[in-house]
Formats: sequence, structure tokens, C-alpha cells
Amino acid sequence: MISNILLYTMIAAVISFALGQKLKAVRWSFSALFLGYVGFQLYGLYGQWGMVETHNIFSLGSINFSLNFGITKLGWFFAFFTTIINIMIWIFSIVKNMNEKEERGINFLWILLAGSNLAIFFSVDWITFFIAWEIMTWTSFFIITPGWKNSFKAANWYFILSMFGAYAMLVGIWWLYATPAIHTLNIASSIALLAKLSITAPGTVGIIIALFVLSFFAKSAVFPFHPWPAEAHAEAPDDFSPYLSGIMIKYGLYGILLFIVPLFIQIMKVNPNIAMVNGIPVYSYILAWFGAITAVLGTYLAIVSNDMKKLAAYSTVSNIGYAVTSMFILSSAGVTGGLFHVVNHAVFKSAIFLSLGAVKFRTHEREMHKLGGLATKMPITFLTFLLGIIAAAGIPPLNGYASKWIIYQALLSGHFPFLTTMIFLASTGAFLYLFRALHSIFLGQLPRKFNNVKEVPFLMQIPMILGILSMLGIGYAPGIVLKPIGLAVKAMGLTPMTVENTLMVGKLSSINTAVVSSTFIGAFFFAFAFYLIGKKRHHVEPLDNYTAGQDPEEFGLTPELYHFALKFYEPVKNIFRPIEEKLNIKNYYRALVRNANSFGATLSEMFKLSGAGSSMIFVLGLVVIILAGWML
Amino acid sequence: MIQTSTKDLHDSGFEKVLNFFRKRSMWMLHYCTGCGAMELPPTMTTRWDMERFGIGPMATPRQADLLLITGYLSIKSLKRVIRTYEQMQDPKWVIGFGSCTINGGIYYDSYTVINRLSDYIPVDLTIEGCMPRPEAIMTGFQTLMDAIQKGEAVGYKKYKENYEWYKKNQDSVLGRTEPVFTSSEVKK
Amino acid sequence: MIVLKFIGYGFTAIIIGLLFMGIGRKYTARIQRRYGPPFWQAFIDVTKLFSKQSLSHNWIMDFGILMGFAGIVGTILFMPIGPWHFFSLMNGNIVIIMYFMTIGSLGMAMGVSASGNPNSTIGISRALTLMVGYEIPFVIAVIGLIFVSKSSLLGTMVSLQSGGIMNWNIIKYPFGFIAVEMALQAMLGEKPFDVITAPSEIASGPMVELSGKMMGLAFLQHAAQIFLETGIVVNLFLGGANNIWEFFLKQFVLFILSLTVNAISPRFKFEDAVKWLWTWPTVFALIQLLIIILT
Amino acid sequence: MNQKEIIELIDNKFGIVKSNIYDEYQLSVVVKKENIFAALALMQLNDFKELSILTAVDWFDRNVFEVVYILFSYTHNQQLILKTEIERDNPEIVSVMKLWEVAETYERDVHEFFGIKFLGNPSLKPFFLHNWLDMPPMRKDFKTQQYSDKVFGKTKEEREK
Repeated sequence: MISNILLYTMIAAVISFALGQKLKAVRWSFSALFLGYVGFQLYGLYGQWGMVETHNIFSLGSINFSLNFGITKLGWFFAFFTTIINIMIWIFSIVKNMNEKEERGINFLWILLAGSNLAIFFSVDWITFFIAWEIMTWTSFFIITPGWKNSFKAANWYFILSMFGAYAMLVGIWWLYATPAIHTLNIASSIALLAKLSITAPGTVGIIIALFVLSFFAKSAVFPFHPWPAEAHAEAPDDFSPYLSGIMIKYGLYGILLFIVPLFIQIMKVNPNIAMVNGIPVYSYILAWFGAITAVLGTYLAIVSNDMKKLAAYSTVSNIGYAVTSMFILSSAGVTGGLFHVVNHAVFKSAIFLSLGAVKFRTHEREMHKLGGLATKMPITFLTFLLGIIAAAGIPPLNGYASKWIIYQALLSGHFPFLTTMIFLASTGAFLYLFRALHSIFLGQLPRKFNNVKEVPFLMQIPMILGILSMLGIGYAPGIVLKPIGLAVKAMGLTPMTVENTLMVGKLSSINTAVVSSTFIGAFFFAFAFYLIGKKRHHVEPLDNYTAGQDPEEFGLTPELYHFALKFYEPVKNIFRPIEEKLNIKNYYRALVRNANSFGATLSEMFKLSGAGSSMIFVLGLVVIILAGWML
Repeated sequence: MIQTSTKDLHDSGFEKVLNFFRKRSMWMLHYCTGCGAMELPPTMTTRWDMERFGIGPMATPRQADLLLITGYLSIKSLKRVIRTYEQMQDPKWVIGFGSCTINGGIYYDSYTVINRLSDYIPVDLTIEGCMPRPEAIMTGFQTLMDAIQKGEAVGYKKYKENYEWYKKNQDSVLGRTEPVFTSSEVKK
Repeated sequence: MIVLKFIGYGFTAIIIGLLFMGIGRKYTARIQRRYGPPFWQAFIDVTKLFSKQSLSHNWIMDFGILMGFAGIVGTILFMPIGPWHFFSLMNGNIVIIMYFMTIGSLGMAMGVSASGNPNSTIGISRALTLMVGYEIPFVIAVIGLIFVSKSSLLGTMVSLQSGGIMNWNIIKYPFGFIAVEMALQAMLGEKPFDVITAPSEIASGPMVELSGKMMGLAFLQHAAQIFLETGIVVNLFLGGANNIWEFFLKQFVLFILSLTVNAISPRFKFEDAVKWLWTWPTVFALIQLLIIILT
Repeated sequence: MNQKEIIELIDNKFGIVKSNIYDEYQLSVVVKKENIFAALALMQLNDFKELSILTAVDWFDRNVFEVVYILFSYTHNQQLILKTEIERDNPEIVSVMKLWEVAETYERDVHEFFGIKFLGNPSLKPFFLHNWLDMPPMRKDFKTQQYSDKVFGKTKEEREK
């Protein structure tokens, strides 16, 4: 069943490419409709857990290579919600791509990407997982750089990190297959065997886990690899960045949830003699700290960034940090919280990116201080962005709060004081840059050149309105999403949280989200009653403002000058300036690049030297290979 | 001395009830132009303490109800006073400090200082003295509060009623287009 | 029935908050050896503000200010006021309270920055940075208390502290109380930390463009905020109360403490305010946390 | 360099019209219009670094403007007042902006209030007065009383309309 879905996606990709240059709208609406059909099929597959389809391709000696897809609860859940968000984004890009030149290639690659997206979630053995992972990497690379010169430099960074991650995973898979004790490619069985092996040979298990964690962290931009999303998202086409930060960055988290977390749980059960901290293995605690550092770093970098898409990208990095921290707590609340936050983040982040795309569609401007006052001109976009940042800051009536609440339950009941402080610092900091984006783009003074900016066409508004409704819906009744998550958590061997439609019961306290939202609405009417007392307020245009008595025209005051947005958080930057100079990841990478270049240059220099030079390198290389073969 | 209005613009019944609250909590915007600014700190602090009557300094015209013009006004600062006055919200009053706002004071013959403030914005109360002492300011506040209670302090309505007259006066000073002295007068 | 209770809660918060502000102004005046306004001055100010004409630049300004006031009033429902508590199930969940309060500040921030005045936006950027400043010590201290009382509900914390002054949290965890007291000073925006509405620097900060009715709503929001923040600290450290008046008395003591500091201290430069908040109160909170973890 | 030496220095270079010593720290020298610039340059070289003020006096009866430069020297601790006289009908004098940049503002002020043109000063635009269309006000023949009455309204009767 799954394999013919994937087959149809390949065919659909080719058909969409075949459609002529003029039929832009037809192409994108065809792909949106096709994905709707795929979503419907997926919905049909809900019940059939564990159904595996194997397709042997060829056999080489004793090993027979076969692609096999199976439906796991976790895989289905990820596949379904990513497809829905993808449909939303494609409706947006129908109109957006009307005046794009080379959008034919993007659509072809994007459908392939959607196909590989499904393949990743449904792959049961490592080989298919790796193949799908590779297709996903190079298709997304070519979409990010549709021929624009500066986007190549940005995507270059993303490509190198993904390649690094992919090779680490390939070595890991090979190592898994090579060790006699495991010798299997099936993911589920590899977890069980690895857990047993950890008693006898913890070293090898540690290395394998490290390799896989490296590749998943590289993909999901966790601490050491956190700078790449800023460039990649900023340069990507406007309708692809919601996909990039809503879904693409979640593959690493899917990998962690698929392999690393159940492995740690098994090890905790099976292997008595591992160092435990607060009831979880030491290395899981360290990885949780990686997540916390990402959260804080992402928040700080977002506060000081001035480009709106970079800001949203850094906020994605910080939200990934929350999810990673709560996953590595290994308690049922932790994993549920992490998973739920992944879904919530996908929803509200794609809403935010869609509204940013709409703003860019109308103003062709990316620097925040050049924008301002667009709220009255583009109300729907403003409302989407407003609800997006309320959800992203985790403020109650919306969905961001539900997952943050579960994460806090997990962290607090698991007795992790410093992790909770870091996460809380990151989430209060999140409120800083989110409000800055809201103010610099939508509130404040409207520059004169945007006086006749109109709202985006209705077709673009549909996905935004859908985003708003889903945010409010999940915020009001998180049970809808939490039930399938409960199934996935049970599959990992943890007892899921007791959840009804609007009630969430945690260890420390329980919360009924419906009551929380209705209190807010009640309080709003209470405030509105006060608002009705007294005379009706009268309207005043934006520039008739308090300017200490000076009248703007004579003072030479233009709306652009009067819009305070450029150095919004200069004090925060001053506070962190001494720390920022010393430890900056980017200089570290630049130093790495310089060393690599110099090494390559010396090598080629020696090679061109003369016959002696090249033979010497040849001998040196031979020796190195023999040594490596003998040692392993 | 109260500049009461000619036409009947007194406050109506319900307005009078509100006037009690407006009287008891006047927020003043202190436009310190001339030398009167020195008189305000003593009235605010320990000895005279105008906060007893709920009068306190406010930073922006939007929140203020009372505009204190404490001294002479040159043409340039008059333009700013008019803009600040128009930015203030409706039940608003103006107090002119010292003789400079009544008849130009010692600057009566200067080519830039205006002679009568009430030609340009409606002045509800003027306190005589070449910078009145805090006692005079306190009695001034008292008389204004009584006038508000009785509903007579209606400068802002007067401004709205005959806005053209005020505008004409303001333009005669601010927006002059031809020289004041004709060439004949200059010769002699 | 619920609606009546809701309105009752809302009005108690506003009236008590305004009463505190009025008495506070008289108290500060008496410190400065002045006679000071009558204690019900705050009520007069609010009625005057509502009787004045008001203006707004666009609908977002109205919506924002309403949302701000609604956020704070909504949070009060989650906090147990002495014996009263609005919700039986979620009686005073500290995480909800902290996040619901951010609706208040977000609403006010949005409404005020929609007015397009740079003074107000500078005030808001300062307010948000200060919020990060005082959240850290407050959260560390609260985490310590949650570990001790094994639940994040204020109701259970209060019941744990019942029975005599000796087992109030202020006695058991003095460092935590000092940290939260310093953070409270910044939360209320009192003098050492009134960088947000610095009248001399940024013309009363966020409230620059608010007039008449809008300013009245902002005034009520500030009053409710005083009631809320002092109430949280009373529940956390002074063991709640079994009757209403005791609760108001404890709140009043806390408010007067912060006003005394307010009356005599100058204003921090903005960066120093945040740096100060990250050093002294955080140090106390961390000491408190270590004590709790180690014992 | 005491006061006598200063006077001799200027005298044998340019010829002094008149000189006057007020007290041991202050003296004034009057020089003809054509060599005022050279005198100022000379004095600047002799440690009179600071141009305290540049202003003008309107001798209406003698129908002449007197342009006054007050210099101060920290080393000699002396205040030298250099004056020169220019005719009133078409008053113009060379600008000293090259010697002291601050002179640009002083000259702009003197130009607005006396109507003296300073050759070489680019910014002789209106400065303090609000769209002033009349004669420069500081001149003695400008009648401020009539102006004030005409613009700002004179008697009580006028006002009672």
C-alpha cells in the first residue's frame, strides 16, 4: 500500500514537470490536490500497525538488499501531520509562484521531497531509511538554491553539514551490520540487540549511538550545528521556508525518537550497571543539556538578529532545543511533551513563516527596520502572525502553551532544576524577539512607500486562516493530538499520560485547557465592559503623535525616522557583548575551513613538486591504509 | 481673575458631578517657558504640597488636563504651546503665570514676545505677579478648582466655539506673509 | 453563578489594588514629610480618566490595551485569595499564572506600540528585557519551592505552610524570600527599577499616547497587577491566609515594604538594572536551591 | 608680552586709529577696515587663540557700524578687543571663518540682527527669528514699540471686540 503511494508521488513529480511553463497555477494546484489524495490514503492506513511490505531488489552473495516499508505508530503520526502542513503550504505557493521564473524545477523537486518525507517515516530497515534520507537532503538542497547567487553560499553550509551527518549515519549502519552480535538491518530488532550488547561491550554501543546522534543533531541544528538554519531559511524561497523549518528540521527529532530514545529506555531496563543521574543515564542527561544550550543560544541569536526570516529560523532552533531536552528526560511526560511540541512547533512556525512570506510577497523587503505599520493594511496576515507569536511564546489560550506545560511537568517532576531554569530563560527570551518582530513589521509607523500595500489574495489567506484555526483548536482541546502521541509513547515502552479531550493530568498538577481559554475570553468581556464607559474614543492618524511640541513637518520627521526598530535590543547586546566575543561557534567553523584549505594546498603543492613528491605521498597513503586495516 | 465666557457654555447637570472628580485630580503639564518654572518645585514639595489636592506633574499632553504657561512666550515657543494644547484631551484648562502672559510683562515692547496669551489659546486663570509666589499659586489652584466645580471654567469649549477667531490671531503672528512696517514708515 | 463570582473576583482585585495605590501615595508623602493626597485618591483619578475624552491611532491599540487588562484580571482567577479559590482543579498552578501574566504584558505592549511613538516602544523593549531580568531569580526560587512541596499548585503550598508562623516558607527558606522580594521590586516597577515608565527619560514610557479611557484601563491594570504580584508572594512565602482580611493585610505589608525602598532610592541605568537582577537575587535563589537539593 | 608691546606690535604693522587700556587684563584697539583681517591673523599667531565673541554696535548718529572682535590669550592672560568701523548704508566686511570656524555662527547672528554682509560666509540664512520679513531688528532705527503694538495688539479697547 505504501509503496504504491510512493510510486504515485514519483509519477506525479514527472507529470508536474511535464506541464508547460504557462500552466503554473495548474501545476501547483495539481500537486496540492495530489497530496490531499495521499493524505486521505494515509488516514485510511490508521489502524494497520505492523504491516510490512518488502521489495527485494537484488541479492549480492549472502546479503539480499530489499526496500521494506512498514507502518509504525510513530511513523504514521509524523507522516500524517507533515502531509497536512505540506498541503497548507502548497495552497499558499499556488499564488506565490505566479510570477516566479524557474518554479517548474522547484515543484518537481518538492514533490520528490514529499515522497522521500513519507519514505523516511515508513522505512523499517536502515537501508531504506538511509536512501530516503539522502533523497531528502539533495532535493532540499536544490530547492533552497533555485539559481540565486547568494543563496548558494547559504545552502552550501547546510549541504556540508547534512553530508557530514549522512556519512556518520552510514558508518553507524555499517558498524551495526558488521558487529557479529547484531548483524541485522531491521531498526526495531537492532534496538533490542544493541541494548543487550551494552552490557558486554559498552564501548562499541557508545560509538554507534554517538554516530547516529551526530547525524540527527546535524540535521536538527542542535548545539554545535545551530548556525545553519539562519542562512538556509533566510535564502530559501518564501514558500519553502515554512516547509524547511516546519517539517524538514524535525527529521533529526524523528530519528532520535525512532532509535535513540527507545534504545536508552531499553538500556535502562536491561543494563543494571550504567551511571545514572536523577534516574536517567548520564549520556542522556548530557544530550538534554545540549538541547537546553541550543534553546538559550537560539533565543539569544534571535534577539540580536535584524532579518525577519533569520529571526524565525533562530526561533525554530530554540524550539528544537525545548523538544530535544524534554525527549532526553526519558519520562513519559518528557517524550510526550517533546513530541507534542514538535507538532505544535510545526503548526505555529509554518503559520509565522507563511505570514512572513505574505509580507515579503507584498513588500519585497526582508530587513525589519525598513518595514512597519502593516497591521492596518494586511489584517489577516497580522492576525496570523499575532496568534503565531502568542503560540510560539507559549501563552495559554493557544497550542504552544499545552506542550510547554507538559515539558515543564516532565522537567519539574523529574527533579531537573537547572534544566528548567534554562528552558524558562529561553521561553521568556522567546517573548522578547517575538514581540520585536511583531512590532517592527506590523505595528509602529507605516513607511510612505508602503501606503498602497494591499492584503494578499484570498487563496494565500486560506492556509493562514487554516493555521489560525488549527492553533486555536489544538490549544482548546489538545486531546485530539495527544491520543495518537499516547499510542506512539506506549510503543516505546512508557506509560502514556492520562488525557481526555481538554484535560491533561500531569504528576504535579493537571490543567483543563478549555477552562483556561474560557477564562481568558471571560476576562476579555470583563475588560470590554470597562471599555464601554465614557465617551467614544476618536481616531487620530499615526503621525499626530507626542513629539515634545515640535511639529513633524518642520522638524523633518518622516514615518521611517519615527519608527523605532533598528537597534531594538541594544542593551541586551551590550550585556552579552563580552561573552559573545569570546565563544562564537562561527569563528570556530571558519578556523576549521581555513585549516582544511591550507592542508589541501600543501598536499597539492607537494604533489606538483616532482616525481619524488608524488611517490612519497603514495607510499605514505599505503602505510596509513595498512595500519588502519591491521588496527580495526 | 477668571476669564469667564460670554455665551452660556456652562457645564450641564451630570457634567457638574464629574467636575468633582476632575477638580480633585488635576494632572498638570508644566510648560516651563519663562522664569516661573522656579516657583513650581516649592509648591510640589513639603511646605505647600499641591499633591494634597491631587495635582501632580505629568510628562505628556495626552494624559494632562492642566497646562501651566509659566512666563513669556516668544513666537516660536507659542507655536509649540498651541500644538501641545491641541494634543491635550478634552476637559482641559490653561493657567497663565505672571504678568508676561497678561500684558507681555517686562517684554511688552519686544519684537518676538507676545503680549496677551488669551488671544491665542483660551486662558482659564491668570495669576498676577512677576513670578507669583507659591501661596499665590495655591490660591490660584483653589479658585480654578471652585470654578470647575461651579462649571464656569470652560475655556476649552470657548476654543471650540470661536476657533476661527483664535486661528486668525495665531496666523496673524505665526503665518505672516508681508512685512509689518510699510516702506513709508521705515523712512521717517 | 460563575459570572457573578468572576465579577466579584475582578472587582475585589481592582478595589484592593486602587486602595493600596492610594495608601501608598499617602505613605510616600509622609516619608517626604508631606501631607499627601487622601487615600481614595486613586479612585478619583480613575473616575476622572474615564470621564475624559480619549483617542487611539488604530483598532489594534484598543484591542491591545483590552487584552492587557484582561490578561491580568484572568490571572487573578488562578491565584488563591485567602480561603477563596475560583477553580477546584487548577487552584493556583504557578506555571499557568506566570504564563497568563505574559498575556497582560503582551497586550499592553502591543496596544502601546501600535500608537507608533518611539518613546513607548523604547519603554516596551526595556520592559521586556527587565522581565527576563526578574524572571530568572523568581523562577529559581519557585522551582525550589515546587521540589519541596512536590506540586506546582499554590493551594498545596499554602496548606503545607498552615499552622503557625514557624512553618511559613519565609522562615524555612529565607534566601528564597529575599530573592523573590528583590524580583517583586522589579515586577511592580518600583523606583530602583522604574526604568520602564521613566518619566524624565522617555516621557512616562509606554503610557505616552494613552489618554482618558485608555489611561484608565492601564491604571486599573497596574492596580490589579499590584494585587496579583503581592498575592503570589504571599501565597508562596507568607503561608496564604485563612480569612480574607489577613490575606489583604499580608499583601499590604509587602507593598509597603517595596514602597519604602521606592521612596528613597534613585533609578538604575537600564543595563545595570538587568545586570543587578542577574547577580544579587539570582545568587540568593541559587543558594536556596542548593540548600533544598542537598538537604 | 604685556599690553604696551601688543599695541606697538599692531601699531607699527597696521597703524592704530585709537587704543585704550581698561585695566591690566583688558585693552581695546581700533584698526582700519582693510587691515582688520591681517591684524586678527597676526594676533592669532601671537597666542590669542580664542575668539570669545564677534558682535557689532550700531552708531546711528555717526551713521557707522562698529564690528567688534574680542580675543583672549591664555598665556598672556589678556583680553584684546579689536574694533573696526564700516559704513552703515552698504555694510560688508570680510569673514574670519578661515581663522576661527566658530565665527560662522557669530557672523550669521550678526547678519540677521544688523544686516552686515560677511563676504565668504556661506550660511548667512535666517537664524533665530520666525519668518522675519522686516528690517534687521537690532538697528537703532527699528521701532520695537510700534512693531510690538502693531503685531501683538495694543490697547484694551482693540481687544474687546
